[in-house]
Amino acid sequence: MVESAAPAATPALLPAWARGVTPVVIALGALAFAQWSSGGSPFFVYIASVVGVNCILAVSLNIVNGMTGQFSIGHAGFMAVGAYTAGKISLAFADTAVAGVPVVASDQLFLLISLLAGGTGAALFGFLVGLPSLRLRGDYLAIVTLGFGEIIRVIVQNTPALGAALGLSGIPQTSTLFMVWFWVFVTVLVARRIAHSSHGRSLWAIREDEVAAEAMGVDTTAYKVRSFVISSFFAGVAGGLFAHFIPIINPNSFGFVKSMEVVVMVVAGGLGSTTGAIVAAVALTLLPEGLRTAFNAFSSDPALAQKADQIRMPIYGLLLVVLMLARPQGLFGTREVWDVLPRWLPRRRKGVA
Amino acid sequence: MRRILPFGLAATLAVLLAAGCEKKNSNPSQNPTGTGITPAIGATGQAPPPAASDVILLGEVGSLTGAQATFGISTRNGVELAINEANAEGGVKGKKLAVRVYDDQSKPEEAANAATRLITQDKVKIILGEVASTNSIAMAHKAQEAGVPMITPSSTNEKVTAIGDYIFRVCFIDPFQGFVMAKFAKENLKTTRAAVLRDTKSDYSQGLSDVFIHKYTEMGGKIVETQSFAQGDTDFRSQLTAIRSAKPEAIYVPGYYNDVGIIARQARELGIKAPLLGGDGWESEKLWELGGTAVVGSYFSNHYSPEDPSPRVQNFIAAYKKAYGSVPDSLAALAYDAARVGIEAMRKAPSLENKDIRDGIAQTKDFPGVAGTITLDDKRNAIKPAVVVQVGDTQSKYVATITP
Amino acid sequence: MSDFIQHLINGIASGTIYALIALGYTMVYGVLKLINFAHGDVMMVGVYVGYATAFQLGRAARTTLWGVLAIFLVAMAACALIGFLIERFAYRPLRDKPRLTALITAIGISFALSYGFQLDFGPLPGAAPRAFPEVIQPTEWLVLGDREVVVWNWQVISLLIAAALMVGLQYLVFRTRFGRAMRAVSFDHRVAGLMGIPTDRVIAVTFMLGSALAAGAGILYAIKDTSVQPLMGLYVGLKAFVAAVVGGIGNVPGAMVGALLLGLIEEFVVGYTASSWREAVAFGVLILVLLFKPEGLFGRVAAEKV
Amino acid sequence: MSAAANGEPLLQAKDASIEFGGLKALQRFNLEIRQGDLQGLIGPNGAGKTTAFNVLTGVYEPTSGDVFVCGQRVNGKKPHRINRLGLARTFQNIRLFRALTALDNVRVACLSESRPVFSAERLAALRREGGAWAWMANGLDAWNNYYDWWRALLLAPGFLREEEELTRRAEQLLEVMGLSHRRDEEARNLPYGEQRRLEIARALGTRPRVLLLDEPAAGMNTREKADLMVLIRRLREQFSLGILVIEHDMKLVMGICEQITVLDHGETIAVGTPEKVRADRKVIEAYLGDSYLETHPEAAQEAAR
Repeated sequence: MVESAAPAATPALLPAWARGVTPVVIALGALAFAQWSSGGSPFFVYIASVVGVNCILAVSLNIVNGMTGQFSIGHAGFMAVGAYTAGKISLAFADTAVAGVPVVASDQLFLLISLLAGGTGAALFGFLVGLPSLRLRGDYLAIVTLGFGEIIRVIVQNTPALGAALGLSGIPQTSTLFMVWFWVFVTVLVARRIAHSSHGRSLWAIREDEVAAEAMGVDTTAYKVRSFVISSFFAGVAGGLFAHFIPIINPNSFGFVKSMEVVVMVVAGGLGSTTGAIVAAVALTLLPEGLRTAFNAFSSDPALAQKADQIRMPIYGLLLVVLMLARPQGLFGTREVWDVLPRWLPRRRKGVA
Repeated sequence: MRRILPFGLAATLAVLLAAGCEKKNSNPSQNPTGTGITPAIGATGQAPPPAASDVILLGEVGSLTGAQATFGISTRNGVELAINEANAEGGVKGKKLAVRVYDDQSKPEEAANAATRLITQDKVKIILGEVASTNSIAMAHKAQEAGVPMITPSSTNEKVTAIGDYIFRVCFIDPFQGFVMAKFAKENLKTTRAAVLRDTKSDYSQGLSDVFIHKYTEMGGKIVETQSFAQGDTDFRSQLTAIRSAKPEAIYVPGYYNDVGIIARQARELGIKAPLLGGDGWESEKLWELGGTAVVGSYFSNHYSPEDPSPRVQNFIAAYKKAYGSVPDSLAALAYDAARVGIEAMRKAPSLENKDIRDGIAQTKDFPGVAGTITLDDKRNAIKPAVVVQVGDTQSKYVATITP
Repeated sequence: MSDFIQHLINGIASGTIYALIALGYTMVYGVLKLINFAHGDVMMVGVYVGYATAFQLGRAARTTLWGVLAIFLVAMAACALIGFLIERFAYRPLRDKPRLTALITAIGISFALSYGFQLDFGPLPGAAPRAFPEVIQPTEWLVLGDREVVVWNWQVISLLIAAALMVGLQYLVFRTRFGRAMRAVSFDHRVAGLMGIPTDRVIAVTFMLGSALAAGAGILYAIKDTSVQPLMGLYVGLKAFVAAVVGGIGNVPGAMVGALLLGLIEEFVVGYTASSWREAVAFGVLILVLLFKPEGLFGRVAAEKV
Repeated sequence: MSAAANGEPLLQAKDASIEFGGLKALQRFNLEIRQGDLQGLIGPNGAGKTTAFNVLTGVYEPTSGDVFVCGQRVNGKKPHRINRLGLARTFQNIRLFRALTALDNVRVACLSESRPVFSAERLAALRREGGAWAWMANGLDAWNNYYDWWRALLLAPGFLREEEELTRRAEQLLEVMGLSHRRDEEARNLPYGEQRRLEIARALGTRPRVLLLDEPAAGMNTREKADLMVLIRRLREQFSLGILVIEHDMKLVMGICEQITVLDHGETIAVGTPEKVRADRKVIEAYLGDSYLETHPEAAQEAAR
């Protein structure tokens, strides 16, 4: 599913007009099958949704942190904007349905609309946050994004219309495995296609050397802002999806800790590697679940499992340090999974794009 | 180092993926309709849990980490105590009881996750928890969807039980608690000017403040100043300076003990002599540690007072002390009550079907809980009086009981 | 009016403590051009060390002058050691790598410390806040009117300590051999190394100094707010960072002025307008400063070499 | 030497000066480069040569004086805009995109100039109107860009065609610079001399009319230098460029440049043909110090002549 996102994986025998849409068609089929076969296991659907949302977050953050080489640590703020925007819209249309189509289809249509609205809202904020990157570099930008994320959280916390500290509940839980992973697919597709286009090469160039990129005619400020906008759009969509399968959204869910989780995923996967981000997102989301299952299976003492839960955050911190010291490029560096496969498998060209 | 690390990560990943597959397989697709709405699954028709079937599993979700971990731990202790006692009495319908506890790290998404896990993986009969209303709401949606009864011991927000007919609580609700303190301030303390200092980060604090402001004004008092802080702040001097200049006769601070202790110290330091008033969030031994002598003389509303001489309360306190070495706070008492209400319902119910257990809980009437007699109304809320206690030198003293 | 004066005093009191922490940020940034994100958390560790020391000393000993000194010195020494270890094992190997690498490491350390200290097994303290023992017996230093304006002894003491430390630092940086070495390293650590300056030692000592300062500041902070908790470092550290940026990072007097300014702004925003927005004040100030005067009030624009 | 027949000056500096906090890094710098020119910019270390480059390419804005590229005043314009006007450069300390392949390095520079919705000519015409029209032009260009991103995301046939064309052009440039065999090699893995050549290839990718080379021969051996001289001349013919070279190697500069500007302490101390500059007293003083002239009377005599 993920591999099919790469344009090169699409056979060249397709007519030119079909190359753009073929992966989408394949993905839709695969997703429909996944949806059908997972119908009876809510826990699987739930976990798969969480994994999916984290994948979207990691892949989208990778566009800014990995490809463009800026360092944003306020991604959860955009997620919050998306979650609340989409949530409010869905609440407003909770009792509305499109005439003439099954309720399920109508629900999904409204979900799609609110997700797009959430993404757009987040993209707008992304534009606002991207603007300071006109003047700031590296570490300053990082702190400013952190600040923006916190400010967004404080705004939500002080707005009764958004549920203030209690959070927004009652959002119709219309999210499906299909919808979540459809957006994962779209995010990956967009990330990969950007990476392979002239726009993506401009982003890579900014990451490598901003001054040289500017001298080679790359409008670095515009590209930085654009990468922020795209990245925050998908963060907003992820937030929107989140709001449609978590019964209550609360400002504390979108704090600094959430941002850091996503940063850890991107850094661990390799700054610049889309598939690396996915691998890390999947692994780090399933890790605590796997541990819980393991502890439940081997011991009846709940205290041990709790300790494992507690220790997760400090471990993330240490993981960052150890990664930076031992393997600063992360799991895959700027490469993709298929670049590091064993030698006997067909390989793609070296390099980032 | 360089070679081992990716391999290690890859190995972990492989294990995790295997775990993921296993999860999927253990839940064979039973609903091949492929509808967009996650279908509700009743316990009927589900395969029995793989664990020993002579054990009835209860689930509990609590916040065992983070700043308010004492709430979660007290709750867990209370539930454990109730289950141990029930097992000593021979269990339910010849089966032993056990509890599975998950930490939600005070995050609603983790609470929802834990509830889903309890329902689908552990197949618990009753879910107990949470303390924080936000997290209870997240869990309640999952429980209601799946048709598993849930009892929250101490979530006081109105919205929690409004979610559906499977959601119950054994405590009073925020509006009542706000009303209790407003009435106490106006009638018992005879004040006419009050200030409010609320926590913007906590819905609990917001809810209590709103009701207090409304009721106090309604009773003819005047709110002279409203200030806010955020959980985890440690400097409240600017807010307190502003409050000081309004010259209130009482200050309502419906926060959690860890903030209140510091607030009290700084208020006294700035020369504010008016008593502080609060809610059940004050209840913790840490209040004295953090507040020192500054908290002494303040009042807060609570669910029960350990000074209650009735034997069932004293027996509970003795048992709790023996097991955990401390006087149970009201969260432990409420958790104990919640678990016992659930166990009692299971005993009375004709079968251990979710529906029967639910009906059993709904019929709870005049149940002798340690934190007051419990009768559940048609909104599945407990109707109980509240007590107001005064903070003493080492423990709190009972002052008044205020009935709805 | 008396309120205004009280707010002013409160603001200066928190400002001086931000200033002490900001000095550490500024020094480290000066020599390494690294935002030591973990600075606040090193401070938090120092406070816990002070807390443990105070308990070891017992109630009687800790309020004596020697007791107080011991608490400060032990905490400062412990933090200097932690600072040294962090520099030696986390930052030094990354010195010639991209700056982002070091920043990620710093964030990682910050995270590991602030969340590691929330664990409640072993010697770790757990997440709940704890009361910091009263090592300086709080007494009113000045009372105006009917307790309308109160100034406490510890407020005066921290102001004095902060001022003394700032003067000391200015002296150290501009009047001593070590200071000259520091400035040389700050200018270009590779060239400084070629000129025979023991770069590694200078950077390590700077780190240790900054961390020790943070410990001292942290204890004053704990005395002020009477409590200790694992997350204190994160937020206080961020505020101090904002103060350092406002003053122009790398500039010692700038950090002081920036910190006082931030303390006052925060105090007045909370006291007179919207107290519920307190958490956003520091970040708002930071963003405004970075947008309109990114070099800070006293900083210099560094032209990038092309 | 530069003939008026070569047409309008493509790059022109008129009394351009820049100060950094009181330090006069460049004073009243004048320069004119036309198509087919090959000029040199020399001076001792710290004379302000690279600063001059930075002022010309827009990295720094001159504190006074003007810079014109292809007739347009570019003071305060961003480097990428100036680059688009036809001015490309290389860097003294190689600044390649290190993790990108050689091909991608060049492809970054070969930005697609297509304007999918509103043509570049129409936008330029609107911009000339000024005022609100210029704003509208910016808006339309933003729309162009938006549309172009969608083409990239949907792999529109037109986009694919452009990509192919870009790749072809980049490959041609690599071939010209003799780097075809390094096409898929990461830039950081190339040997030093090839990195220098790749930088030139990258600069050529932006379709410049004037090329600024900052110490292209630094670190090269005699043979490589000789090759470079041939290459620079060939590039001038093949791409009809005007070229300005900063170089320390006197032999190289004197060998290929038709006109040389000498800087010292930010001041222009001599302008002229290689022969004239070589004999200039001030130049010799700047390079070798006064004492050299005193101890070597024959050089002084030559300078006086």
